[in-house]
Amino acid sequence: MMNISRRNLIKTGAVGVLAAGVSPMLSATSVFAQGETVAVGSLHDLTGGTDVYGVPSHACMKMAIAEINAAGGLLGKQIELKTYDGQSDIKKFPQYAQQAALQDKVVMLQGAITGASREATRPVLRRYKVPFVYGTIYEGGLCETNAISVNTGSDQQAIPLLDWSFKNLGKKVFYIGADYNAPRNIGIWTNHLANQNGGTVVGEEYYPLDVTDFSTAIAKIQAAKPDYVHSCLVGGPHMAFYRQWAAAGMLKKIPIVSVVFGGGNEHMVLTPEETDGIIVAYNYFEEIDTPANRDFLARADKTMGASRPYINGIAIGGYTGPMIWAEAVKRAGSFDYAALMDALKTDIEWAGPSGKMVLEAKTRSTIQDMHIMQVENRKWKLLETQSQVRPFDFGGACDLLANPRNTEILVPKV
Amino acid sequence: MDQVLVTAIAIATGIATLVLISLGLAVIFGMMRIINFAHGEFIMLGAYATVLSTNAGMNLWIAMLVIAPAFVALVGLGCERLLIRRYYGNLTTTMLLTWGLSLFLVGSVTALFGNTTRGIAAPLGSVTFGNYSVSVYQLFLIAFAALLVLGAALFLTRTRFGLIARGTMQNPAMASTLGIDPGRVYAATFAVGAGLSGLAGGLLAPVSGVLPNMGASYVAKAFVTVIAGGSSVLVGTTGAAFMFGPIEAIVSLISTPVIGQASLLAAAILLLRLMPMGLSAGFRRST
Amino acid sequence: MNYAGMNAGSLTFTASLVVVALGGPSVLDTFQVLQLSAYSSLALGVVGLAFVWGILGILSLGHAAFFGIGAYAYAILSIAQGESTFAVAAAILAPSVLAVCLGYFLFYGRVGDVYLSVITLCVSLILFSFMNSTADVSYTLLSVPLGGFNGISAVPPLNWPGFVGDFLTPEATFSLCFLLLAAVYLALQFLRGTRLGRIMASVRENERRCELLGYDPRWLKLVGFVISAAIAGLAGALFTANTGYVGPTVFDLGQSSQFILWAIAGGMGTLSGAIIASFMLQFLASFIGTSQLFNTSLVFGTVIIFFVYALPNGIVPSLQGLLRKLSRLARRQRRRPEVIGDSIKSTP
Amino acid sequence: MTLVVENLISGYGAVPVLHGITFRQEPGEIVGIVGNNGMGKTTLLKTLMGLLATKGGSTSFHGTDFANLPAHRRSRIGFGYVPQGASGFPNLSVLESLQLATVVGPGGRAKGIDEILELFPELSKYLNRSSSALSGGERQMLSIARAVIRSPKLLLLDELSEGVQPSIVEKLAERLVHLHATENIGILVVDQELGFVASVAKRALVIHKGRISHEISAERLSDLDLLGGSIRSSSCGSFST
Repeated sequence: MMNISRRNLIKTGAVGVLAAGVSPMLSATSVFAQGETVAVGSLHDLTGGTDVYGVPSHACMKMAIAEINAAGGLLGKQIELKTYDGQSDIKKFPQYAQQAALQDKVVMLQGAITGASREATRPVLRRYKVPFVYGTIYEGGLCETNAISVNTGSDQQAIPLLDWSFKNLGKKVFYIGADYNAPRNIGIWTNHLANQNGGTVVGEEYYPLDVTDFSTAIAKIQAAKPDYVHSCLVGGPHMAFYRQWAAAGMLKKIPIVSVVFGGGNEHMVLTPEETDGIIVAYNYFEEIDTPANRDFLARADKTMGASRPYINGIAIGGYTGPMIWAEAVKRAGSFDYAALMDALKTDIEWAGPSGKMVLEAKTRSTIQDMHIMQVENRKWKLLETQSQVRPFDFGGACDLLANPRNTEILVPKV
Repeated sequence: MDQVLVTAIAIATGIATLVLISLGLAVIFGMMRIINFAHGEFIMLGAYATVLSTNAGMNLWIAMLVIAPAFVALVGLGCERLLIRRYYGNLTTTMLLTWGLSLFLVGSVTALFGNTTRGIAAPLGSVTFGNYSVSVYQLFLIAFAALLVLGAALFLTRTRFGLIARGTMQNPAMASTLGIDPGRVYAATFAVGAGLSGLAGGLLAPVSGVLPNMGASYVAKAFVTVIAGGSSVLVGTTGAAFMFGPIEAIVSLISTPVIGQASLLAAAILLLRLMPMGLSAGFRRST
Repeated sequence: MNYAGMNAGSLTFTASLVVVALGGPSVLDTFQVLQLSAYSSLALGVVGLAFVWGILGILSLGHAAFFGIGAYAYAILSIAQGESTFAVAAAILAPSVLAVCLGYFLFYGRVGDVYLSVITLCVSLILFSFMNSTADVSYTLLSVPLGGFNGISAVPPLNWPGFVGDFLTPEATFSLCFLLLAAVYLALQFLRGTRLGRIMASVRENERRCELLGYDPRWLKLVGFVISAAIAGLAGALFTANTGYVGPTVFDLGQSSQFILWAIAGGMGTLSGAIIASFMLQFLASFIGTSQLFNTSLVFGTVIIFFVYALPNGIVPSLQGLLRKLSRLARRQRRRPEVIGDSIKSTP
Repeated sequence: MTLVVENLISGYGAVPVLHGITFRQEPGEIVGIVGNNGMGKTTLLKTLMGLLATKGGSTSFHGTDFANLPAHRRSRIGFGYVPQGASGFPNLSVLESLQLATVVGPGGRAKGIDEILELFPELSKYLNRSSSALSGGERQMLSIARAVIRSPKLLLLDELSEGVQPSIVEKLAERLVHLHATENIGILVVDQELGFVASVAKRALVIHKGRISHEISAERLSDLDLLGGSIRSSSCGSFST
């Protein structure tokens, strides 16, 4: 299968990776980057339960790489995209991350959308010094030099959305979420923002991800009589909530706001009768009416074909990730890991389809515009835009310039 | 008062859903002792058949009540003839086989239709009880599940095929000495079981997220219900549903849904400890 | 004494595992070493199941519960103590204790076959939903947050016993994993051949008769069940040490069915088959996931169905059958060289 | 309707039990099969009925080679089967059991439920009772009725007397003789109880280690039975356990 010289090369590279702390000159990436191409990894769930998030993100990432290559590549090199299908099986993530780092010598890896897959992948990439680009919306609090978050944390969505909702919809909120980390974090934000806005959380419920019967939930909400419902239900089974909610005639009575609705294309799967009026907050949606976005969509139509998936606030990270990383590589002037990390010590600005984005050096998270919008017949209608929303730094706790060794996920406290 | 009523409806919905998603599996397991790992995918196919034919202009009720079960029964028959038939009596091989089938079906549907399909809304609107409003379709599901159980009971006890099915299930070898071809009975039962799963999928299509992987969220619960129910298809499954549905709904209502789900599973464990051959065996012993 | 289990085949298999364990690191690259270490720890998990199912006839649909408890025990203790020896011991002990309680409940309650499977499945699903609901920071064990759905990451690898922070290299871990796999395989194969093992096999064949002969099948089943749980716990610890991560999905239906399907694919009643099948299917899933052929589930599902068609008895028994057929053919060829002509020379 | 069995080989899985059974049964004849436990009596009946696969040899009935027919086809050409221990359909009622026997028509004419109740009037009291609630003798009666309702041409009877009171056994024997006389049914009787075999059959074949070792007459069988002996005390003396 493998000839001796290549194996030796890889072994040298691997030893180099292990010794990278002592001698960065030998690191795997620098050995490989001398070739004609450099490899970049995409590790998304392309099959299984969470493929609805993985497939569009991967498609956007492919598009970004194709555009970089078409424009002459990066630092004169073509980029080769290595694809790994996580198969919605968390166990596969650390294994593929190892494969990407050690065997395929990627100089960057993007993906691992679900919190669990991210946590399984992150330490591996840290160990082998492969920059990890995280392209999805998530619970917030990622604070690690090696992790570049190009989408938004829940704070960046929840603060504008709930401030708006307490102002426009009423003071009583019922929070319903899937039972895992991100929705629980967003629950903390909901309580926090209710306090700040003089509102009350009249109920807080968490449902396991495979629940499909929401009749008790709906009864509980009806009993609590909130002014609006904040939903953080995630995934296919939970779409049942919106159906059962609308079937009970509640959609027209109590409004729903959400920071995750639409991320799994819920507004396409469900019918307008079941979704019209639901309010969300994202950094991107296809209906943004700017020349930059119209141009982006035209190119997307061309590269992905007519049957391309809807590009939502999660999938867009697949495109912005490689682009912002490419900006950083250009600044570094090299694919070398240490050079890139140095380059990231100052803010990096890039204008994308949704406007100006700034990758903040302190948090390695991204400042961007947030849009509050509403579903109307399977399309989004803009209600309000808040420009350049900063990532939350947890009262200064996340400062990677001062404390570059932090790897822990920070959790908001009420 | 209205709160009691709404709670009762929520509990009845829990029972009805359990009955609907378990019946097809129960028929196949009860008759042939096959643990059908592709059960969830049969439900998924039923939901897809409903959604796709409705989107193509078919009347929703026909799509749900006729097309979905008929289509999935055909698929089931095909699977039985091509795959399962050769491995009857071999629990392990059929498990492996139906697991492969399950992945194959998820993969094919994803490849054909992608992972986002435009769904259909629940018909019939809603009714209001005091402070609460409830979906009429939900009430329809409860009534339909009750009718389905009743119909199945009549079918099994009053028809020629029902008699053959019960006889073959109890003792296939003896049935064959009476001129009955167990192979054909198995094929027909497999098709009926698949058709019932398809019907469940069709009925759930307007109230759940119709996606290629949707089967996964039903399959564990259906397994637990069917096996805790024991060998008697109808009595066991319905009995188990009547026990587990309220437990989950009530515990979820007074504490959290996680504890509700855990208490369903704990109830199943306790039940099987007390009645080691399943619920229906316990019934039979006491009568 | 003639040990039925200890035939030439099983000794050869053990020897080849040892050869891989010792020779592997010098021919494989680091990635392959890491990948195979992870594969081998899952293979270890399936051996215990193949034993308790194939020999004793107990189908545990919740084998992942023991694997997962071992994995969590290792993760929590190795982080809390910064030392892995005690963590590994606890990872073996904790699932064994659960197995004793559960086994007593099941076997002494005379719970029937499939019903037993479902109870074990329920236990594992309860653990799954419980672990998923521990996202709140207040859920900590020995000051290690359980982490809910996101699980526990950055779990340290194995270290030399007693030397905190002196981690085993990936190569040493690899050798250790394969040696343990070989040792467990050999021990189970040995046990199978002993009097106790033969009585266990007869429990599977006919529990009633076994009881009439004066053996207590409940006790024998309990022993087998606890052994398999302990092995699964060790496997969980090694897997976590290899990948550095553990999350609630170790308890889900997918994980349990994976173990079961590997055991089936290997061939019921063969331990080596389960090991071989687990390696093959893990390679296959990983390969399909990077090759972008088509939809991964579609390809994997088709392969499994094909497997059942081509090798209905599982990998090892089918291969054995094939070998027998080939050797018979070769013998016939030798007897009639005039028919075969030159081709006989190419037969080894 | 002659049954011809030649060199029949059969068994469970890879373990052979019958090593080559050869015999012939004339139409309407009652033949007994006797032998010790484990000699293959039940295996022989199961193989003839098609519940166990024929591994070798030939079997024909009325000139039809049936070695490859499945059980339900054998039933349709006139085989009736009464299993050991009267195992049947414990959760069906007596009436349902009888109905089940006629849902698929036999080759010839099936009897009506009334007709069969005339032959077994005892059953009419229990028509709606679950068959698991019957006594051993009643269950045997149901088992025979279920086979007979299909008007078989050859009835295979497995250990009818096992666990049934002697007075009931006698009654069952009378019915069988009556059926044989009125309908000319051939019967192959396997039983441990030599007296019962002697009371219905004219001759008996002794099966030993999967082969027919010899034939004895009914009179000799009843002598053996009166002596309280088993066939082991047979003068042939070649038996061992």
